[in-house]
Amino acid sequence: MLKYFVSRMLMLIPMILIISFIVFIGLEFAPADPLTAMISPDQMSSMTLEDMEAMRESLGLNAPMLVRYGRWLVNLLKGDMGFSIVTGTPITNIISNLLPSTIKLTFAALLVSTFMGLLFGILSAIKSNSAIDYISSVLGVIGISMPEFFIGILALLAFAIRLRWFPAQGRTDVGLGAFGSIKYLVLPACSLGLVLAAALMRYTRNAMLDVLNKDYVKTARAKGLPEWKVYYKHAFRNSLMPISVLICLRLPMLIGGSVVIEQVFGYAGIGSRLLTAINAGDYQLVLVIVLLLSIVSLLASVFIDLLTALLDPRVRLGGDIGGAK
Amino acid sequence: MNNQNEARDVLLDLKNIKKYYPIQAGIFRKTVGHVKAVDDVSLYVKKGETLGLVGESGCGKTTLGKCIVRLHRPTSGELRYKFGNKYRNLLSLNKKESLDARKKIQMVFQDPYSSLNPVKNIFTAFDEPLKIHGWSNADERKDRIAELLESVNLRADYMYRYPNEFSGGQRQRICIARAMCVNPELIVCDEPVSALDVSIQAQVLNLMKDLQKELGLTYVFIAHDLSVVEYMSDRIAVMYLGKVVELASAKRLYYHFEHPYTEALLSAIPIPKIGGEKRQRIVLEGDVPSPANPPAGCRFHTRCHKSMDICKTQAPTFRPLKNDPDHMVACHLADTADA
Amino acid sequence: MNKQDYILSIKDLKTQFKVGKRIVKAVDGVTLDVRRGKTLGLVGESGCGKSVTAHSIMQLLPKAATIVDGEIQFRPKDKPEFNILKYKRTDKKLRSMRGKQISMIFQDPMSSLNPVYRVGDQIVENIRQHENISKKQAIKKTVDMLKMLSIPMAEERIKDYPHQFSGGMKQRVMIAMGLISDPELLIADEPTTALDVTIQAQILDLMRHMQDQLGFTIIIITHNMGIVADMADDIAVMYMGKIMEYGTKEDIFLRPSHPYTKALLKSVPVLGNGGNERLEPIRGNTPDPSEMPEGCSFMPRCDMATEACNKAAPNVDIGGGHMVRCWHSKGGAPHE
Amino acid sequence: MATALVTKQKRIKKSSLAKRNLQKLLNNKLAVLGLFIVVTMILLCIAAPLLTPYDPGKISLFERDSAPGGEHIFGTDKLGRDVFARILYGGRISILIGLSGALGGMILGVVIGSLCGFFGGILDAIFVKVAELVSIVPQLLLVLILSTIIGPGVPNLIYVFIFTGWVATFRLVRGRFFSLREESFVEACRAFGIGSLSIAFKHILPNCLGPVAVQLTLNTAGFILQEAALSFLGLGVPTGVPTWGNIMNAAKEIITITESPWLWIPTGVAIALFVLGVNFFGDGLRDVLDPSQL
Repeated sequence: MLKYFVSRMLMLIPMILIISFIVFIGLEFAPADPLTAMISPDQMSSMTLEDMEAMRESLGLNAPMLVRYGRWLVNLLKGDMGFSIVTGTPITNIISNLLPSTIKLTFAALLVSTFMGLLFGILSAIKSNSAIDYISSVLGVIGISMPEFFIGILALLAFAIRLRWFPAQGRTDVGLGAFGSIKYLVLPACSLGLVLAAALMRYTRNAMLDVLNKDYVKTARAKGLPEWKVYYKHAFRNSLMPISVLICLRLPMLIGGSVVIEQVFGYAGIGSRLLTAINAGDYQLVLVIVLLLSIVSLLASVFIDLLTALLDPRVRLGGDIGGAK
Repeated sequence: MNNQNEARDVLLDLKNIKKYYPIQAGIFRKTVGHVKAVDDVSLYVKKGETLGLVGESGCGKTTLGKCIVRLHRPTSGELRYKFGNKYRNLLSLNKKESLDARKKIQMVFQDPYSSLNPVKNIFTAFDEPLKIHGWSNADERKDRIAELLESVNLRADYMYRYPNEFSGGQRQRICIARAMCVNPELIVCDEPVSALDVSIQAQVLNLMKDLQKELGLTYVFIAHDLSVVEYMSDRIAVMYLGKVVELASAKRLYYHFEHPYTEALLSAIPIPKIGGEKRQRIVLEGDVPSPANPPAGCRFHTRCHKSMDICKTQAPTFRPLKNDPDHMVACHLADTADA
Repeated sequence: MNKQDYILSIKDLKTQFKVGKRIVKAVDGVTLDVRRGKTLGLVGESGCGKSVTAHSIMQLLPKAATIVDGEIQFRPKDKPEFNILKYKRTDKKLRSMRGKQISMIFQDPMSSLNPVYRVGDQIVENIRQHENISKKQAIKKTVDMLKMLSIPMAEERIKDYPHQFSGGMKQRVMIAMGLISDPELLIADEPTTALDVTIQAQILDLMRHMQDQLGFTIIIITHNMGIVADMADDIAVMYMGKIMEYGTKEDIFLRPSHPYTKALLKSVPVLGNGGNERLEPIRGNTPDPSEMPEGCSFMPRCDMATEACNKAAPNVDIGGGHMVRCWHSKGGAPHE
Repeated sequence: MATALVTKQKRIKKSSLAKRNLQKLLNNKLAVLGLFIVVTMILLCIAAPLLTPYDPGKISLFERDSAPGGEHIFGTDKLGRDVFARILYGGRISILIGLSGALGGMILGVVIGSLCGFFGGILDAIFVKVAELVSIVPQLLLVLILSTIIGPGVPNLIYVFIFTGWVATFRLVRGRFFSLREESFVEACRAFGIGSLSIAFKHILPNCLGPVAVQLTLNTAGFILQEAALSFLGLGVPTGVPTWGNIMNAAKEIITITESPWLWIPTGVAIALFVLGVNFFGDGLRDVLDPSQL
């Protein structure tokens, strides 16, 4: 298992490097002066054109691309992400303020969707071809067919504006306890999670039906186990593995969706900041956010992958999956 | 050797065929060992005979069969085949010769369900090989296909049907007809009836026997079921863990087996008869060892009921018996010519 | 014979499958008695309904299947007999019977064990489902059973996962699981089909050995006439959902009376005959089970078929419980 | 002989695989419903000039923000443009983007996937890594950077979708190839000496097309949703071009959400309905092509 873990982690490094390189190239093509992104605006205002040229030289901005990439990467690792060319604030500050909110949002959405997806997926598999199955199947297709933001707007209109159960806009951590901020989280997380929940439900149903046809489920019944134990202990546990593959696959979409949902609800996260940055042409900030969100999605996928590997002794104990023949 | 081949009318001569698969591990796919699927097998097949290859799963019989058809390339060894009256190594042919050799050696596969492309009708399945092998006239091809289908007792107009419209037995007959469409001399039959129901097996086996007689075909017949192999074959080679351990005529093998593995195999097969002489049952212990890590010495010694000390260290060579040079055994106990 | 001599009596069992809009009569009126302490071989080709019959006894059928008619009387020792089909498949009564009084092992040992649990735990689960004993005792019982089935290093191996076992070893584990609660009836559904011949011999030997020691009844389901000749005391030959012939091993092999049984015996090569005798195949194909012929289901392939065969054949006792379902066996001897 | 040939010809028609699958598809109620929705909506969009007299881009300041009813079925937007006309004309572009993005991605994925799946080796290893990379970066973000770099516009968005959308098809085709190339019918082809490319494209590939078609529907649905999301954010197609996403863009403000629901609800429903149709059809297709179902 340790070997698997280590090799999985080692594989992350080249991935992150390549993503960061692509992002760096994007930065190269961005129509903005890199200098403005590297110097604090206070310092900049007191500089002459000659000073700036000298600065450029001393900062190595005229160096070959690969060298600059290396330097940029080292700076990133040190936590120095440069400055926003529009607002002039250090990007590190922006990130550390906003990234946690977004992670909180996506995590909540993941929880919501996993819970709902698994629950209804399992129910409709167990009661296949019943009314529950039929209704949830139809709702599932409708769910994956709705644009996230449309669900979001509808939810906003219904629960925040008409019913006033939740705040309509904005979110702030200041002065709010844990429960205070949950209020702002419920609608965005549910809207974001709904699409994934629908996809997950459809998938869980199929995975469960698949497992329920397996011989070992028959063995479990032949032992005289009660049905709930057959479902819970023998079927569900095995269907988790394919389900987690789907979650890993869909996770990037969830993170991408958070950008849209934050916009709908005016939720102050990194996603809505990303949009402002794009509209303002704040390329340095845009690319750093993209890089970070990609890394978050990468890490989360690996985490889920490892978690399921733990469930499967064939992976956990190493050796080939085929096992002893 | 060549004279001997001529004398025996040998069609195909396998010399020291080895097929090793590398085992790769780690991120860099380093080769950490080899699965010795076929390990130094020498056999010959006479024209017009059926050579049976029998053994349990993983003994390398299918791999050997696929090496003969050149679906796998042996790691080392020679495959000498008689073209006209000249022997050529099948592994060193140029492109044109190779295509020509493909016409001579064909194969029938185990699973009739996966042997036919589900999205192509039978006509297409036959048409392309015919085209490649020089049947340029479309009408002639169609007549040929009709003729082939009729030769395996199927209606000619079945050629426009798709595989899923046929039962397993019919499919296997189609596969046999397909293998014959290029007029091969040698057909390697890899477990052709093991996927079929018992009542259908006999249809296919008899059909194969009839075709052999009619067309003078040579078969290499691979199966795990010794009774089927015995029914079909003139000579039988018993394989264990990549090696041939015994080779004898089908008639002789049942009563005059020499190798303890053959003995165990024979005694393990349930016979659908009651009464008669009581057979002595030998139940082998344990499982077949992994071909990636075969035991030293004689590969069978870990399960052999007659194992001796020498078996653990020294691998017996595959030699003819003293009193019957056509009967070959790889066992220290056998009374072989040079022992 | 006394009713108590039969551990199981199946009467006119009918099990159907729904495939799309079609109804497939997989088991179409099976009547069968199983002698206590003996081995019954249920033999037939694929799709003949032998497996469905076995699964009907345990009520372990897939959802698409329904038992539409019939009666399965089970007579456990020292307990009142009961009709299995009276209970729903999830009924507590049936659950306490499964794995305790009747056990079942399946065709493919590779997929019959749950890959994510330790082998030992899967057997312990069976014990603790039916007996109120501590985990420690259950483990000890498991180890003892595995030792009886000559699994080397049983104490260590119960901690292994199924993928660490070979096929033959897995089937031993399945047998251990089946026998751990000391059942009265063991149903083995093609227990050796997925295994090599030498391993098959081990497993069959083991089953015989355990039966001698523990005295349970076996129903062995197979397509291999050799295995029934080897294992069974009584044999039932099935074709297209019906039992064509039923009798003792001697009845079936020495005095086969149904054309299907006879044809089946002539169509398999027998070791030692050296290809001298030409096999006599049964002509045609097994018909599609959803398009069963009217009358005798074997008629389209039968050499003896006459006008009479257009009507369903009667089940005739031709002497000493040797039952034959054929128009031509009336009065004991088939007339040409 | 002539009559025999005629009967043979008949058989070709009778047992053609495609025809039988079509028959099965037509028996699947949801698939037919899906197809009906999709075809109807496409026809409506194509026939837009016949259905509405209004020009989707024509600004009419006298009729700003008027509620549905009267001359404008779905009302007008803030610039007085007819919403119904905008939905119809917008559908043309949204569907075009979704379909052509998915088709392009499919072709790219099929070609790369079959080459990798059949030949394996280094080529395969490289593309697997590339695919992993493309799929791990949130697709929306990828589209975001790419459209930031190459700029907005309908063709650019299609390119971006092709570039990001080939991965699923690639994986699918590659996986099918890996399992199919071990099948006996492929070995039989090799035993006859049939060339590799012919085996790959003539024998194996046709067996992958079913799942590929299902994937095509999934991708079409996905891209239409993505276009809508991007344009909703104001980053997809330039705001002047009517697309479903651009129409929804107005609903970013709470005042629009509450006061002018006709601006966004019909459009949202149109998107959902079309995607639903595509998904129903795709589900039906999957059932029909599922070999486990007789």
